[in-house]
Amino acid sequence: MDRLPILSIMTWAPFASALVIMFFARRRPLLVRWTSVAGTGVSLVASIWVYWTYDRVRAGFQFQEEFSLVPSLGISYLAAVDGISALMALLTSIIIFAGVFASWTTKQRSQEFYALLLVLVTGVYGVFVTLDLFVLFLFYEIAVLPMYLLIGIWGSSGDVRPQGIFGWAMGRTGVGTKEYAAMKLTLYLLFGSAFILVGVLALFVATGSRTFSFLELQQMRFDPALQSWVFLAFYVGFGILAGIWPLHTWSPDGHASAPTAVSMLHAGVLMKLGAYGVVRVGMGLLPDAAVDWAWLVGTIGCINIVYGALSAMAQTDLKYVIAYSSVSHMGVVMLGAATLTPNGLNGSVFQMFAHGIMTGLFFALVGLVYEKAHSREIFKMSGFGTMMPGIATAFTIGGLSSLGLPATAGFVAEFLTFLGAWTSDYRWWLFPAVIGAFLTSVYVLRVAGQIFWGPKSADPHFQDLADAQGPEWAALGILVFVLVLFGVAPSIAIGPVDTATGPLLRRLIGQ
Amino acid sequence: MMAGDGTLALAALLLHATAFLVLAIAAPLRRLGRPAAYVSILCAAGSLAAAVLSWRAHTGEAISRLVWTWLPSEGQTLATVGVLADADSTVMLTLVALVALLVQVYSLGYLSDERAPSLGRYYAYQSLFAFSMMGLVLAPNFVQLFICWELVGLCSYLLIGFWYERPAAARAALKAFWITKTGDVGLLIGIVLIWRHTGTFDLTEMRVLAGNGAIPLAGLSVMTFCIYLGAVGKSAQFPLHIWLPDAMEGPTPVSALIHAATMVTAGVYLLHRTDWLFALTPDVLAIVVWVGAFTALLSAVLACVQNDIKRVLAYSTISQLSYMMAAIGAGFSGAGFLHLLTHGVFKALLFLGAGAIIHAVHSNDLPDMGRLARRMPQTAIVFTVGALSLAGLPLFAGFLSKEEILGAVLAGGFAAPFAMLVLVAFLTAFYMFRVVFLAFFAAPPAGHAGAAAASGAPHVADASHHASHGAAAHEPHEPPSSMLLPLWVLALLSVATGVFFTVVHPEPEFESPAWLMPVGVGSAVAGILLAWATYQRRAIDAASLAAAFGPIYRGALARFWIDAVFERAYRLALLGFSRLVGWIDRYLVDGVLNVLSAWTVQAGDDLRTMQTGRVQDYVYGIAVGLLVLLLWVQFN
Amino acid sequence: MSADVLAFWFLAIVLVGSALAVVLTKNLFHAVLWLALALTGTAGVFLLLDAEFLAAVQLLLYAGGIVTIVVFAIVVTERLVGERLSQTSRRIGGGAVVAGGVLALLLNAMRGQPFPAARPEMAGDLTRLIGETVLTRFVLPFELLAVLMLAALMGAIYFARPDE
Amino acid sequence: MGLQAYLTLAAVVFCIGLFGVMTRRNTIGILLGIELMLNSVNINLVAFARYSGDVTGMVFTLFTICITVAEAAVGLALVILLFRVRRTVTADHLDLLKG
Repeated sequence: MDRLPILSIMTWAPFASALVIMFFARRRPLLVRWTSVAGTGVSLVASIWVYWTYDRVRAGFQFQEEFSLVPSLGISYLAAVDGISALMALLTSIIIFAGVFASWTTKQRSQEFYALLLVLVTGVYGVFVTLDLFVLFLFYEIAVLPMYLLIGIWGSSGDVRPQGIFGWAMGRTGVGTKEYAAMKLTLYLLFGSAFILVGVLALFVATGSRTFSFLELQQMRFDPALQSWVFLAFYVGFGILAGIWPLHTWSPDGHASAPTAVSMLHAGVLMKLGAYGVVRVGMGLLPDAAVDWAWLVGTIGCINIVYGALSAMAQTDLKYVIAYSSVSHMGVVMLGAATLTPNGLNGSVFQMFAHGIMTGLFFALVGLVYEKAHSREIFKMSGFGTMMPGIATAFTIGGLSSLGLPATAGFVAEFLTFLGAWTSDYRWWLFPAVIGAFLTSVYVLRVAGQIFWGPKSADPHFQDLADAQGPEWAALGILVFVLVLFGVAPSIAIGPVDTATGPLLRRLIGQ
Repeated sequence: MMAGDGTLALAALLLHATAFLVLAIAAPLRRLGRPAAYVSILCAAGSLAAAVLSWRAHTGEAISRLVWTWLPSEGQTLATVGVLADADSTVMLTLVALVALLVQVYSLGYLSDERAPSLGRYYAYQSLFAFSMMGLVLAPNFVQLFICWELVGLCSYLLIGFWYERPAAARAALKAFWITKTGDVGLLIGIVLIWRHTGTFDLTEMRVLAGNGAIPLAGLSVMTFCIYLGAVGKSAQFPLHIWLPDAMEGPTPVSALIHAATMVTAGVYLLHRTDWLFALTPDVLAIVVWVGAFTALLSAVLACVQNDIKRVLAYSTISQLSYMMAAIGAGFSGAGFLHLLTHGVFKALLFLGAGAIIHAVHSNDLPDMGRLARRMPQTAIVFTVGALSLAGLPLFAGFLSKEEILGAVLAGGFAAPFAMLVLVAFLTAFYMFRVVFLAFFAAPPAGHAGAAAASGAPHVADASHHASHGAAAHEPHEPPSSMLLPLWVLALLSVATGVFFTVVHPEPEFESPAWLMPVGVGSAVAGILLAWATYQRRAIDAASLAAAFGPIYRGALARFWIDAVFERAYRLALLGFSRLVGWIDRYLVDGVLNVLSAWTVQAGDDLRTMQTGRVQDYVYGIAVGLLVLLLWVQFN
Repeated sequence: MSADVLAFWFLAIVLVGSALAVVLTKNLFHAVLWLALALTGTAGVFLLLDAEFLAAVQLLLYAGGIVTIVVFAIVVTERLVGERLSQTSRRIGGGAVVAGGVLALLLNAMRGQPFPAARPEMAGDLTRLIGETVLTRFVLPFELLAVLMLAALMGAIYFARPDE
Repeated sequence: MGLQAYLTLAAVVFCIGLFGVMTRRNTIGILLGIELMLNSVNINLVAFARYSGDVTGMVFTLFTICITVAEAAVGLALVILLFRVRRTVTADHLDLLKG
């Protein structure tokens, strides 16, 4: 072997540590945690290494590894990264590394918890680095399925208040319980993956030659009618995971019920899988359809932005606010991609990254607040800033990034998307996008102000709450640092991404 | 030449950034309080020296520009960061550096009771603010300008809410952020639009295009109007002026720096900086004049009825900003910019003076003061200097710049706004000297508690913070030297610039009629006299004076209901609408889904009775299935 | 030739008759004995098909083994329950219709198919052939079969072990 | 005798076994039915093998017989176990899987 299979190391290191945890760390919680840190640390180092050594001049797919799995069907393990997937892998590493620290205090069945989490992460890495559609689909399922157990076992249930016109139905389905959330999320995502599978198989059949390789499929120019419906299938399939309206409702329930690290990983990375799928597979393989359907993708993106922000404003549960803000921000991602402009697409990818970090930060913080105050009811909490200044500061920074304040990563992403929107064929997209950013500032700061700033609460439950401590600082510190670093020096991220979006767009809209 | 290439300006900028980074990262240092303050002040002093040198190096037409790529796109540079140092930006830089340094020194005394970690946090915010403001001033392009624009807004939010345990402060911080953000939405849209229109963010390149007539005029008005919206929010123009009075919940030095001298003038500075662009759209400029004149009048009227000394100054700031806006709208942005500079000096002086008073009497309310001149003569002197400057009397700082503005608006052909501004000049002198007389010279009213309550103006501000230290009953006294020193520096500067401009009249860009100066000075003197007669001599009864302006007086007490309208819009329109959307999401979008799944569950319940659990029933089923299958195969 | 036909018919009548008796007789013990007869009849059919070895296996394992086990089971359960196990049937009509329908359709499917009427000559000894095939081509399944039977044996013992 | 005769015979036995499985109430009776059905399959296998001249079918029959014996042993053990736990050998009473 002439060089290290770095992508495979990155992908499988968490899986290996999951195995170690399952077989060698029974009833040794500290060993479980340090094994997880080691496994994700290896991935983190590998992804940073990949990111730094990625050759920006040469661009294209690099670090390629390939071996055949099922030759008769042309299925092979084909891993390679371009600028976009390198950034996404980096995001995954950062989030999971922080997530391991953020769930340090998990008490119940921590061995299985960490093992499942790490398996899930392997799936996520796999989706980002693999270029064989069949294997990509397998990894996608690996990334989705452990979620059911993670939420169903370690999740938390909220108050169930079924009422209103469909109250009977909500009572019947058990709205608010963690089992409901886990089931809803899983069903939604599997529903989506059915569409994806159909799309992948349709392309496989349409090529005539036996291959699932993205690189080879990319050379094809499929029939426009086929492209059209396959693109829609991919859009719906991956889009569900990206939380497109009106198929987003799994996200608030799922994120609210999930344990901290799972929420972080899910909102931070898994939703990006959806957007990444639309961009990589949908737009990458079906250029004509991507152009034809841009109006739909972008318009739904706009709906997501405004609708998500307004819904977030209406929530009283902290986790729901964050979850709906994810819906809103994923709208920016989809909108940026739909603009089909270099800036918009750069903004879209950057927003995936920025939103991943910031929503990871948010969920880590919500988890901490919940752990200390045992409440997620925004309007019952007040004045926590004096007791937990560190958490308050981190939350405010996350909030500022969320509303697109400059010097945080959120601004760069939104700004690029705005530029893209105004140079696209549908200029009016700019306005919902900007309004969404404004609405975000209203609900985020309102929540931050209510919980952390203002007079100290008189409630006896909320006295003498501790600030974050020990490993929790590691999680917060990493995420805040990244958020600010990429906001101040966005070219770190935009540089490699730009080398990948350019060729993609040239395929889409021609020279 | 070292100083001429922008390096010094950059150094001024980076010194504050260094201070901020040190304080932000080195948490133990920050928590020490005073040492953190010294670090910050040291950097601020260095920054001032660099700024002054840079200013001296950029007189006349000298321009230097340093840029680095910030954001790439398609292998090219999309946006840059750097510094653009020229005569305007370096003099503004000097103003910022000066006021920032003085305020930081002043804060040492003013916040001496603050807990050490809070003090460290305060200085970190101060450094961040100074850095961002300088970045804004030196911005070579719209992107950096917007970035810093937002950052100063952030610092304003953080510093207004510095005493965040107080609900009023927390609320005011939010209000300030949201209202200015409303304007920023316009600015951002404007920047995006103008980028598409001209193909660049860079001010220098855009100016060249504008000079060549290479910017198409179609649609340009919309863009400049959007940019102007940003200025409306930041520089507190009607109807987005409502945040500034509430911003007085912050510590007084903050009000002096951010909400008087520097940040709020960013909008004016922006319009001045891009006056060549606005010159292409006279229709927008007309809006600027009219809104400016109207806001000036509105806020001057409001200033007359305030009992909170800081609110008087806040409304006066709005009024003066509108003055500058009017001049820029009339097409003579130089006049507005000059007023910006002089106003920065004397309004900082007034705020810091007011801070000294509050520090001494532990109250913001005028009725709690009176005859303070005996106890604190130095403060009385410098405050009066500030008031005279604001009134625009000769030999004081505001004199020339105010005349210039009046002349500019007249020369621009705006007669009605001109008349409004003259009225404002009168009102300005009146309300300012109302404060001077009530605070320093007149006897305090007998039952002043009742008077304060009757005024109806909210008067919760940092006085209550000071009062909380339990020293409410002690005698007012002169502030410590760390506070007096900045006051004297600013007072001397006010007089010095005033004398300088009275003697050395600069070449005006326009012809002013000879009667202009007597009218301007006359209205100011009339205002002072009316204040003297009413509040010092009590020859005119203040209550009957108020009664003479019945509806206006009552309207002014209610702040002309503008705040209430915004409050309603927020509560009913925004929150109400969001609840509607939230309901739709939960009960329609998700509800339909739940109905579907409830049906599925129900169907399962109904169908499961088919499962008898008896093995032979299943065999029977299999056999029947086999039968059907065979039938289908054979007879199809 | 005709001996073959005669033997076939004889075996067929025995087989069908005893099978019917298995499913219709009331007495469970008798049913088992009828099953033994049916299995023996099947062994006869194997003989007719030249599969002597299979016929032997059939007699040994089936007729010998299974019948013994079943009888044993009946005895055990009867002893436990303390009464004779008789068995009744239900849904006889429906069952008959379905089973008859399946039979009719199966026969209908076979009708007119070109089944060979003559047997090809098998070279050499069939038993030897079976043995060779089992130990060469199917050696792996054969070994697995051994494992399976061991597992079944252990499973059966485990299930039927006496209560502790 | 042609192949068809054997197949017909096997089909008849198969259907009789099926009938038994469907109608017997006693679990042991059901097992007997199953044995009949398996037996008929064996007849088919051997007949096909013989008429096609390929010994594989017979090998399979060998396997089937062995597996059937294993199945019968386990099945009867289960019956005994069930009987011990539930005190019944009537299949209708064993409906824990009832929906």
